[in-house]
Amino acid sequence: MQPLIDAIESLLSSSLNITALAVLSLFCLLFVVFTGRAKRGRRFPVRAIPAYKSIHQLVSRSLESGQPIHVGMGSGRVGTEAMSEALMGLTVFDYVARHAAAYDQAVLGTTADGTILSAAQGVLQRAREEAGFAERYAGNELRFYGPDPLVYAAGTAGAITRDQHLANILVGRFGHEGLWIGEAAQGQDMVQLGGAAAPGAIALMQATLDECVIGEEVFAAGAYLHRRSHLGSLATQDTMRILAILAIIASVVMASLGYLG
Amino acid sequence: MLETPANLLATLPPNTLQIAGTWVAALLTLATLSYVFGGNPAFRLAEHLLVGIAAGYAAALAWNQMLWPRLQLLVAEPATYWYYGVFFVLGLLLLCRGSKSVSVLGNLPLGVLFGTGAALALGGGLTGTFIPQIRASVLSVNPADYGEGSLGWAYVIDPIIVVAGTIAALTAFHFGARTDGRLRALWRGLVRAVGGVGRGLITICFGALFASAALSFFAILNSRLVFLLRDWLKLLYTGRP
Amino acid sequence: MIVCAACNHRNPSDALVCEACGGSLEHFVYRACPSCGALNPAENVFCHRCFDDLVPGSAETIVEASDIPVESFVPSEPSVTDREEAVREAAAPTVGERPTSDLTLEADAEVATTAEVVSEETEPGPLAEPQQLVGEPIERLEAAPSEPEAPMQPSELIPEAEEDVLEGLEGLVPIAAAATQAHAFALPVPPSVSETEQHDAELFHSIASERGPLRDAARVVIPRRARLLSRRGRALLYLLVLLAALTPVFTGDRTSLLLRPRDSVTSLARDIQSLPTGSAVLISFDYGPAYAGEVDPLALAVGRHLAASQVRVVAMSTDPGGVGLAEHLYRTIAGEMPDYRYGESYAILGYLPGPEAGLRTLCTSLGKAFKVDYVQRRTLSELPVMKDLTSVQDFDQVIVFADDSRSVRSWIEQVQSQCNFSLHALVTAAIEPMLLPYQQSGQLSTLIAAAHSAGEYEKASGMEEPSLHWTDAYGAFCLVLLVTAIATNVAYLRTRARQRSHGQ
Amino acid sequence: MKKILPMAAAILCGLFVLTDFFVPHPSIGAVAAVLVEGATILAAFALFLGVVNLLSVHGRRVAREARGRGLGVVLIASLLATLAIGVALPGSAALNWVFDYVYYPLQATMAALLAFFVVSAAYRAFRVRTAQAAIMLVSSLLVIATQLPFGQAISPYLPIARDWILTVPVTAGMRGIVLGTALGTMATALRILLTVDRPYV
Repeated sequence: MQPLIDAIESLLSSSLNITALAVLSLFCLLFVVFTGRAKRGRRFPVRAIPAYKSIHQLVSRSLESGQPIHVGMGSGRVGTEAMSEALMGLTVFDYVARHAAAYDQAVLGTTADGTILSAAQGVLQRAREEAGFAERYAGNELRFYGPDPLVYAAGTAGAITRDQHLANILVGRFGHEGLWIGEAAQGQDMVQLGGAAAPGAIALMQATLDECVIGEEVFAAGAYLHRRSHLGSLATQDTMRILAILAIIASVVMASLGYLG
Repeated sequence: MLETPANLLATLPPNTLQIAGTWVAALLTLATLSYVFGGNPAFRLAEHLLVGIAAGYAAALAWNQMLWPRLQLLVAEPATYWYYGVFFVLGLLLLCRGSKSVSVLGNLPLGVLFGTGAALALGGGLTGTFIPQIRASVLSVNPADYGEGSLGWAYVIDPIIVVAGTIAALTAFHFGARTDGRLRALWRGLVRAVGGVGRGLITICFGALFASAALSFFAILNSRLVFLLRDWLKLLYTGRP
Repeated sequence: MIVCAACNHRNPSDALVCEACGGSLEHFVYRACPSCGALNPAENVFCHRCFDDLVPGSAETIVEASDIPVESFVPSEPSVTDREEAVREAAAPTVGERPTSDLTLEADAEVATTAEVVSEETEPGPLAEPQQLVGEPIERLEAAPSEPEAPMQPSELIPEAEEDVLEGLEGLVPIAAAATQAHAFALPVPPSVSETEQHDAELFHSIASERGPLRDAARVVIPRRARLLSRRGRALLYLLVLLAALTPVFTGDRTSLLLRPRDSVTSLARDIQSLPTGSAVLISFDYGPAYAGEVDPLALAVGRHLAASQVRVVAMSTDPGGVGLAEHLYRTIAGEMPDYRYGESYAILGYLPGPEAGLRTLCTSLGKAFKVDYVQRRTLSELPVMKDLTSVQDFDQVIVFADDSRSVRSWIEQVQSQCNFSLHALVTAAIEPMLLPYQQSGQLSTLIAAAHSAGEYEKASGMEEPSLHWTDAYGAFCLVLLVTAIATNVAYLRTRARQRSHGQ
Repeated sequence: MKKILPMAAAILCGLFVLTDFFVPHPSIGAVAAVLVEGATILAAFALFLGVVNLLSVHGRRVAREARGRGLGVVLIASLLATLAIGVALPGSAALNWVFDYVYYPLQATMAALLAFFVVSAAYRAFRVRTAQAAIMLVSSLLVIATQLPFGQAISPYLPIARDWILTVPVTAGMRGIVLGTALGTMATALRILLTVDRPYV
């Protein structure tokens, strides 16, 4: 009992944690409500993001032409803070791989981290099994180059330029290597799409890629591609965004009037 | 087995290795830089060498720094460090991903990784970024707080730009696009207008980051040329070795 | 059966959302084979694995359809234009009641309508766009269900042959006799071909057998931009960059005389200068070999200054490659100053994995974070340099060299917020803008972009090295970027002018 | 069982680590620290999985393809040699030599290539086709011009102008991106913790 009381006491003693906990509870509540609604098929219209539209089209074209798509999942590591970005790369790969598997076609995924590699191996194997071609799951459709970002860039640029690929999709945690891959594959005349969350990376990637998703848009990959339930999180994010803006405005007004510190 | 060549190397005069190393490094630098003139066998060789060495070096480091010390602790004091044992078993399960038939066993460690990572991302995103950044954007826009008279008005422009800009840039990411009803259409128009301003600010931000990064890369290129000209060819004046 | 992409639950073929997880079934319309369970694209009629029919009844449809020409076939209404309806009409008289197929048809129609519900929007919709596009290959085909597609072809071909044209022709040609006899015919003489015809034929052959560029498929999605930069143009740009970098070799780096230390550089040099002999500084080398070219010169300048001021230095790294760099750097400094010894004047503790959690332990105990040092593998208490240094608070200054803004933020959030000390961040130019807010808030005592600061630091600390600072090169590089900006816009204006004149 | 066990592990680990953020209690902190350390141990194992993948992909290339066989051999040989030296002789002169004279120059030069790439990317990005491109061009050139090493000598206001651009409009834009990213990160993490997303089963 004592540890529990200690815990509650220490919880009450810090002001940041109370704020954080309140924000978290609100976030969770909104998330559960909106995700539930999304699952029940409630519609939530969202603005168009050209890059995701293109991914849809590219996948169809890839199935028609038989040319594989490369999905670069970057260097984020599962088990650390970078997991969220890494997971979005994995989601895009999931989308591409499932389509490729159902049409029994090739796909290429690359990553700079072993944890994403192991997760992606599971995704690809499941996709191949479900399509009925478990025996087609081969180790060389997923490749590890790394763990340094530039090593990843060099390895990946080499791999996608050696074989003909229809498109190069880079989604996940990227740094400057996004520019490296984009420019090295530039002469190859393949469609290049991508996105990252870090401002430093995206500033370079949007200069070199054909189309780009920026910052928060990266985390909407699932909702825009094939996971309806993710629409719930978009609604949650939108609501939280409005609340955050209102909070900023209210605090700025208070601060200007001299009520805050 | 490895000891003998290592001893052999140790008997050589120290300069031999250094000079040989400088030549190897210079040739590899030239091979990599040759990519400027398009892909060629020398670059491909450098690329493959780099991929191999990076993976080998990282794996060796992971073994030396992460796994071996903890394995020793586990063997020495299993009662205290039993949890290392749990993670070693989980790690071995993760290695099962490499084989098609036992791949399922890798799900458990991945579950642990995803759970831990999600909590770190959630907690870090909330307490490390979301709340502190909102707090940082709370600036007074009262000119009286910045100085007397027109001076205050001049200084208050910056916080106004920061606060309004933050709000605009945040609005630029709004996903919802519901347009049914007049009120909603109005709201949508507002979001789009403010978001447009935000997009402009984001682009300014990208421009600045692009320029800074370009400077960074150029500094790296310079350092390689310094290496080639000074350390290898000894063309430039060298103050110190 | 439709399989949920999110949870793999197998739903009935009329489901719109997954029964198990509620995920949408709109985008992944694949059917599971009833006999082997393999997933198939929605338009498949037969399983691509076991060749069983996917939609119950479709096999019979096809068998019966193939029978159509044999029985006298009643052509369907000629007025029917709609493909789906034609299919239904064609199938109805021959196959009869087929509740299952109708069911799928309706279900599919419903899928299509829900897709439209989401997409009805003034602006090119949300998931709307995807649906229209992905819908092309998968869902549209589904809306005109694949199942009755097979009977369709005969029904389209046959109506014209209302009677069997081959009827009564059996035995007309004595095949057996013809086969056993030698051919009495000579090959027909090819008609004489005019040159034009020959040319046309060759042209046709070349067009027909030409292999189209493969990537055109992708370029339909994103229209091929006129290639902005030709191979030669690119080579020219690269050559300019190379020349810019080599400028100081030709010019003798004259502008370095203009180099004046910025305020931040001066203040750091002053801070270090004012440290009393024997005080201690913790340096974290949080950068890898990739960015070492930029950070190393500054790190070397600071390291020399610290060594000259007889300050104890303890080095560590949160980047796996950083330890090697620190060691290399300190080997250089120790080589220059014979009195500067490992263990007495400086020590390298090693690599600290897991930035967030690892850094937090520094506040409590250095010995917990680093069991032994990196070079001599001794416990920290055995090293003379570590005297009275147990946690990060015991250091007079902390300097972080970094190539990743995250690692500096971890230092601020995990370490500096817990235990107070002055933190100097010396980072790559690329990440400097991201850290400026922390300098403004006072969390960072100094923030310096490394790029060309090494020379400035040497000037500020009064330990100038007689070497090139490469400042001319930076100026030339700025010029190259300016030239690039002008060149691309001139090229753009010219192409536009050309297009306009073509248009007229 | 195949699914439930990993899910339970994810939720349980997540809860412990998350609680540590809000309830600063030593015992919870200890469990969370073990989990975070465990994640790095698992990442080390995952790295070996990556090495195995690299060896098998290139081993296959060596065995089956005529093209690039030599390069595959180079890759495998360099990997195994570095691994062997690194494991058998940690901190040795041989390992330092490989780091200083092979690994370091290769990686640094790969990064140096970015200086070329950034210019050819600029050729594309600086083309004023849209208002956005114009803004990008102006802000890039402003920052480049103001960060010249001898800028201070030209005018003492140049560094001040640079600081203003970077601390006012750029900070505003960046804060917007960072706040949005935080929202996205949190939503993504919640999807894992509430098992809406299960990439691991």
